[in-house]
Amino acid sequence: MGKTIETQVLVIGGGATGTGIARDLALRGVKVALIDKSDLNAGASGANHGLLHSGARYVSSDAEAAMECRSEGLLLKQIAPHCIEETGGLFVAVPGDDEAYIADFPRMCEASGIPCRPLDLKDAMGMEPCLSQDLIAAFEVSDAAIDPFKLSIENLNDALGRGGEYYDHSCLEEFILEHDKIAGARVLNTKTRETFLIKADIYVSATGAWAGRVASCAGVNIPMVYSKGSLLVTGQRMATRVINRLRQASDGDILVPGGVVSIIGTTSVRTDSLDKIFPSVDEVDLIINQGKQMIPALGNRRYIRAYCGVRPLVSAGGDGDRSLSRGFSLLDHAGDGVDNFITITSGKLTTYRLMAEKTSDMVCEKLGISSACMTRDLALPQTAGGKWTEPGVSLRQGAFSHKKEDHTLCECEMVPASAIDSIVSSIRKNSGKPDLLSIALRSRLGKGPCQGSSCSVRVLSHLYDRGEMTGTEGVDGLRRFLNERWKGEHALLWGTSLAQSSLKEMIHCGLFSLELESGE
Amino acid sequence: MTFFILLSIVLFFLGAGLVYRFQDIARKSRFFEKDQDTWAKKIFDLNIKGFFLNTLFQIKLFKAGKLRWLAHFLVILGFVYLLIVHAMDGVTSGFFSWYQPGIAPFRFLRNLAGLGVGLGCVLFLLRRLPRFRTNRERVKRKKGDRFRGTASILLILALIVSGFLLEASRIISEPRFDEMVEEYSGLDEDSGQMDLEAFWVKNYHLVLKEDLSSKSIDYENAASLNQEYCLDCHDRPDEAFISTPLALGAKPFGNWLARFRVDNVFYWLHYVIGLLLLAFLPFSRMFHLIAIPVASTRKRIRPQSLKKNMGLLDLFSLTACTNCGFCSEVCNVYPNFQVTGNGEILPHLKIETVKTMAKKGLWDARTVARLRSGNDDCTRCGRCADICPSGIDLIRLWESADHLMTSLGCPDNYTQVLGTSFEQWTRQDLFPKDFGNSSLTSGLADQVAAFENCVQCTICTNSCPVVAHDLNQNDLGPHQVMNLLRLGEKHMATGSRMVWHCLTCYSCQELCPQGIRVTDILLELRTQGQKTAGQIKLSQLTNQGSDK
Amino acid sequence: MRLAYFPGCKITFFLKEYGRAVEAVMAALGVTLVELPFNCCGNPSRGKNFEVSIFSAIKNLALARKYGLDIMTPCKCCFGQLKHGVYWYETRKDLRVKIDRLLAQEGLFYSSSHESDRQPSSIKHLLSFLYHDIGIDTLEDKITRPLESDKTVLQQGCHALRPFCVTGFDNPFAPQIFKALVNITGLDVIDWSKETECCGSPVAHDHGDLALKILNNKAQTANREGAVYICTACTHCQLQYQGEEAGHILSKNGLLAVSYPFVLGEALGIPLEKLRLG
Amino acid sequence: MTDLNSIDCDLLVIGAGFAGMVAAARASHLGLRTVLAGNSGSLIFVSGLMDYLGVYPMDAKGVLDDPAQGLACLQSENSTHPYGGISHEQIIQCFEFVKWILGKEGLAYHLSPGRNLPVLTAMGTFKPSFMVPRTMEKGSLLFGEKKRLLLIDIKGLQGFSARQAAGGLAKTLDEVICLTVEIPGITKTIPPIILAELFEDPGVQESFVRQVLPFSNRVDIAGMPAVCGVHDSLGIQQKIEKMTGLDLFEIPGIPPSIPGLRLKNAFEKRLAALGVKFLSNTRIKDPVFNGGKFIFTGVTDSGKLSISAKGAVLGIGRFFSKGLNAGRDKIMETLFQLDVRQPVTRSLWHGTNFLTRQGHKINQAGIETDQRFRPLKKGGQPVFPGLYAVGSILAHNDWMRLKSGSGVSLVSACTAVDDFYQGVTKAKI
Repeated sequence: MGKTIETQVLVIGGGATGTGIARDLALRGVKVALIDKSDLNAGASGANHGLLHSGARYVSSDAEAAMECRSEGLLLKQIAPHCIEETGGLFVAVPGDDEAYIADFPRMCEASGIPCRPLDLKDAMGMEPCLSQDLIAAFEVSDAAIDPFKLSIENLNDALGRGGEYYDHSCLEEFILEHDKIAGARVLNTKTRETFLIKADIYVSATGAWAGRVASCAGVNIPMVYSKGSLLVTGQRMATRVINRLRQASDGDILVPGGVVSIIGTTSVRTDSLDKIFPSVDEVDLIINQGKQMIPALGNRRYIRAYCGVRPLVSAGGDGDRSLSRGFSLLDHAGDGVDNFITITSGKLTTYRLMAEKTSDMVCEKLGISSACMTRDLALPQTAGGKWTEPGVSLRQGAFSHKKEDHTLCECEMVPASAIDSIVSSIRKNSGKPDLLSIALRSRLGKGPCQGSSCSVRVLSHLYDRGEMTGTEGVDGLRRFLNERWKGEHALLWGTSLAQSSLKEMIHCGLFSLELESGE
Repeated sequence: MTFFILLSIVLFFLGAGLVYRFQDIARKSRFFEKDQDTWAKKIFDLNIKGFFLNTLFQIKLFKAGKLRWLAHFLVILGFVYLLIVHAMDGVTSGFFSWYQPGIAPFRFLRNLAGLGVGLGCVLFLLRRLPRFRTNRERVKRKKGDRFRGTASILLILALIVSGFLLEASRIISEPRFDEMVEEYSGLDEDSGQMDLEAFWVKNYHLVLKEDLSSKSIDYENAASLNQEYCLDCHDRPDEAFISTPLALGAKPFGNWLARFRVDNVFYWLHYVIGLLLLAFLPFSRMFHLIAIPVASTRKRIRPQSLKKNMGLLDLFSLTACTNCGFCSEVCNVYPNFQVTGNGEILPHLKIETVKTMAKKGLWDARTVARLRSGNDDCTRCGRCADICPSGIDLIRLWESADHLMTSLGCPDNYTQVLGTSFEQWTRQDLFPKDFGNSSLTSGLADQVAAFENCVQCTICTNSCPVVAHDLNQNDLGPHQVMNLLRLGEKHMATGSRMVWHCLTCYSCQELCPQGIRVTDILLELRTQGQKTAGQIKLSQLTNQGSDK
Repeated sequence: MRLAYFPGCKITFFLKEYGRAVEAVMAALGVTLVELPFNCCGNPSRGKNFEVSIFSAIKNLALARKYGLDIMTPCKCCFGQLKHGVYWYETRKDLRVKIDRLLAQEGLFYSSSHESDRQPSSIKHLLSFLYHDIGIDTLEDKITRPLESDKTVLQQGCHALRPFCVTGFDNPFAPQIFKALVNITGLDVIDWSKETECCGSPVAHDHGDLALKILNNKAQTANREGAVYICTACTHCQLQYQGEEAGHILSKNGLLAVSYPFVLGEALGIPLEKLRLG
Repeated sequence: MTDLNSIDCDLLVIGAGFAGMVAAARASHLGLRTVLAGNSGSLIFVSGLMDYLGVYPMDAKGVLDDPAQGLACLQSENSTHPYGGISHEQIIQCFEFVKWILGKEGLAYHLSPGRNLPVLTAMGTFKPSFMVPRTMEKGSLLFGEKKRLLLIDIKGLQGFSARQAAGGLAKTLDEVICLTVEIPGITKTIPPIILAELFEDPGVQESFVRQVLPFSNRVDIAGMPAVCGVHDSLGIQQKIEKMTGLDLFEIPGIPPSIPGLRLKNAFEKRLAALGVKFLSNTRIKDPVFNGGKFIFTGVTDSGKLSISAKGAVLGIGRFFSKGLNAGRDKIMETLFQLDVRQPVTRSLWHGTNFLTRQGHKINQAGIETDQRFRPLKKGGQPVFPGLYAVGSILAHNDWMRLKSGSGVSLVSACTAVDDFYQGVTKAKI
């Protein structure tokens, strides 16, 4: 048995909600520790559109969620403007879409208090030239794009700055249960294979789709339904604004700009597995075929990457997964016989702050602390370590005016060596060990069209030169990194993407023969 | 006496005018060549051959256009003759005792010279009629210039016509005859004046009030009197082949003309016009009569000394320009004008603007920016300098204009780009308006398909001689420029050194395994960057202007 | 044989002797050079105004077509630009319309679809003309005064060589034409690594340091290979090598830049003063 | 193109990659009038190592020491592989031909029949190869008597760290020293080809030697990235060896690859000398086969030209070189629309593990040929008598896993050209 860490609250799960709770509690002066079995945003927080909903998407299915989205969206634009690009959004319909829904849409928006402006079709096409020429309806709403990685990193960094602690690659092994209470959590560091114990007063599971599993460690049953959703990243940014399909939520109906790229999704596929999930070829084709009805260029555009996440939905019966509430579930397990255990799951990225607030309220109530939530007013600080997730960030700093000594290591996303160094030092500060995956999480490394073919090698040799790596760590990490990237690649390899991935395979298998000694 | 006073005044005007013109150049222009060293050198650095060939024989004009040359040659030859032999006859006869304006062959020669000048002027005028102008001359010119030119021609023509009229009217004028008789013979009614009159009526076309036909005339006496008093200075006027027919035509009105002394009117007219011409010479188009010889004597610049010798503007050369437009007709980059419509590309317009700039500096941001752009388009092929009938060393002029603009704060686009900070370059409000919107500028960099296939293999950068030899100064490799395009940062890319230093050697494009037209894209980006650079320059010039 | 002679803008002022050598050589080969009122080939405008550069090129071609003559230029930049002109004219429809309109104003036309008994003129560089039209064997027979077999490196000149797809001049990586043409004059052409690299002329005005660096590198490399001459066949390359500073660098490395027309002229037995002074 | 409106030749080689270059070299060597069309830039991606067969079967543990053994095994169980009908001796002959051709341009290669050489890569891994550039040859001495190694990296050269290459060596060697050499005047990232060109400068060589010299007594052998000059690399290496007294070998890394560039230069020079007409970047289209002859249309930016040829060799590569094009549903061959052997649906193209030893099924896709490398129709008959497909476009050869890429390319190219040559000479008699 390794060391023991004592804290007031242990938050499990480093997604948007988990980091949000950590910050919220830290702001209230509560001592908090955060663990994640891999690293930040490993679940649905890192596998979504990055869309800050105006709420209009839910006006028909879930008016309450729609209103939550509206108010939280407005709030986030105030407190975290550096994570958000205020793009605005369109809702458009094409021939064949439900005309009754279209006709009803403005009224429903009004009912939820969501601003919505009908557009002349010509104007809409002028605003977004990529749109189909066959539009039959268009409305303007106030959607925005949000960078979920930056959001989590900044939330975490603020929490850490206020006395919080973060343990990545720390997997919950078991809860030690004593008299209707959790006495401690046994945690395994999957990198070092060390086990340690965390003792806290309150245990919060913010593990999204894994909420059921974590709860079961405490002997609590949460009936969950898993719905896999896949998204595609285009090679270029296709539109200025968010573009939604004006219909009941379905497949391939939202295109969100993400800095210099666009993201089109999603799908909804019922799944039982949580760990080995990939976007499938069928999903990719489905998204493209649906998406190109609204934006024809999606039919022949180069895609760089596909990814998928699992929507954690607490089962309440019903027909399809999309009709399940996407409003969040905050569960106090006192009723299940575990006093100091809370689960927060489901919900949307847009409402992460609200979820964190409600959860923290419950925690404080249990702890008997009566301090009010501050995240509503206190702006999320911007830190140096968080700036490298934003696509094109190095461009803004002057792509060709940066210091002579600063080498560009990742060509596609123009990540300079100085960025890698600052990320490495922030990981080190947190007593983590940098490898390609953890660096990629905190930067744009490997996220461009080459998907890590040569930037990986350049970054590795840079790390070796800096003495950050020794022995065969590099090549082992490279294998993990390439396989991780591959998850998002293999379903969309045709045309130029296939040419690009052949180059990657030529380098890493053809020459470096990485497959020969891989420890599969 | 009146005449002498008038002449003195006019000569004073002329002298003062010339001094003023040359002073004006020196005083008004801050950019005049004041360097003593170069002056001293230049005095010995004359181009004597150029002076003779170009001033006297107008050899360059001959090459440029035969008809134009003919017109000039006729005018110059005739005028020089008339000026020396006729206008200054007092001086001439002082040197050559045998000279008499009224005897052969001088009468004939004078008429011939007058005819030449007149013909030349007519040719000038004809050429100015729209139907005789060539295509390129329809290029707009400064308004005042055309007027000044025509006015000068008309004035000369008037001088010649009044001269002929004067001569014709004198031939038939009785009062004039009487004055001459009185002055040179002292004859009276008794001593055969009438005989002489009759003799002159018969042989010299004199027109008398009284009819002598009824009188008896002693022609022998008349002939001897004529021999004695007249013949030294007056041959029969018939060889004045223009004035005499004119006189014959005017005979029926002879008495009337005599009564009003129209010959004297013509006399004064002729003199006044002549004096006017003299007085206004420094300010009229005819100034080129003086400026061209000055310009022609300048030593021509040679290719080797082009960069070193770029002192200041040579303003004598500037004033020698007659705006004839030959330079623009042969201009190598005339198509640039056809496409862009920037008149400052054409030498004959450019030189006017340079003149103004020489006086006023960067007086008008827009015009100066256009001049900069036009002068940068020039390839220094030298065809304008070769043809320039005024013998202006135009290559030197363009180079020094370039130099001058740079020193005044209007650099070429390349210098502008390298001197512009990243922040300033990417300021949104400086984007040229038609950036990427016009169908003609929507090129490769606007089409995703043109660069989408780039796999960032860096072969372009590896094969690039600019990257290789300018490693420490260069900012982006070609592959990074392609990547900027993918990232939607076309405008940013247009400001990179890579784009502006590209040697256009096409190594990258030849090698690109994905068939991307890398060099073509770089070149296209540079053309777009030119617009931004121009825009930034213009706004800086405008600000400079408003600061003052 | 009659050809429309396109000297380009460097010969008229900067390189008169280059032009005289070309004229002397052509006269010796019985080729009549016809001077048409050509304008700039458009190359200098490539990086300034795309439309201008293409229009300039096409206007020249239209003029040559009007007189029914093929164009021959001793400059590789002009050669390349005229070729590029054709490519872009055919590729950009909107540009073509504009160019046709401007040409029509002067009674010219270029479009290959235009009804005319005159074929579009073909574009020849001095080297390709000598190699293909005169014929290397014919030319070799006319060599009356072979030169000493001094080691010579070649400066190929980029704009004719690349992109091959546009210029179609020679193998862009291992060019043969120039080598063969120099070899028959008696000079000994040797391989060097900088043969197809740019001479630096395009940045000579704007970024003189870079141009000189390129030149220095070339001079040193040629010197290492033991060369005595650098032979050029492009006015820009020649001008770049014979500038004052460049000449200094070359002579420091025991090199002299010679233009091919001059070399060939000597080998053909044309008197020197005719080549130099005309 | 004034002189190129039409071309008549014996053999048109389509594709200027490695296989195409070998085919053109072989053909012109045999006296055939040969035209080569394609983009040679992609040769800069080849490592310069010439593999024969490094792994067989794909899921075998370890690598093959003797490729002939693997070949025997392959031929006994898999006759569809391009090596299926070719003997070891024939293969060696083809390697020897390529070695000879390249040697003519001063690019020296080394092969030892019956033995694969383990080549150290920049990642610190070993790749089994067969014929290697002489500049890399001494790397194999690490498995022999040379136990003290100096690994050199160069400041400014990205993707190559001596410490990383040394990563796995510490166990087997007595001593590994890492050294970073600085090139005077280089402060920024330097692209590898430009660095290699710098290495031709005697001043740079001397500075390199000065920095290495202090270690020459402590080690037996030194390894450096493959940037030792573009032209005359062996000469430069030997010069440095002489000056330092150390054995030296080059280590291949990520592209752009200098050994690949050397190959490209050597082939281009050789082919030009052999009289091969090279139509760089000319796209070949619309093949017509008529009366025993092919008429192709070559498309350049300046127009079209017609190429008539008695035979054609298709060495147009796979997806990267656009010889094969994959749509969302199907893989197509881009020129003749030949049948492409391929998995039924896209979901079978790739596995979910990138570094799988079994390889991805799409890598087995390609053109099926007879044993003379003539593409086959559905019924198993050659599509055209004079049409051959060579190189990586061939089916049933996951070259990246089998380590057989260049071997299959040069063997198929030589075999195909020989077969065509025999056909032509027979016809003449």
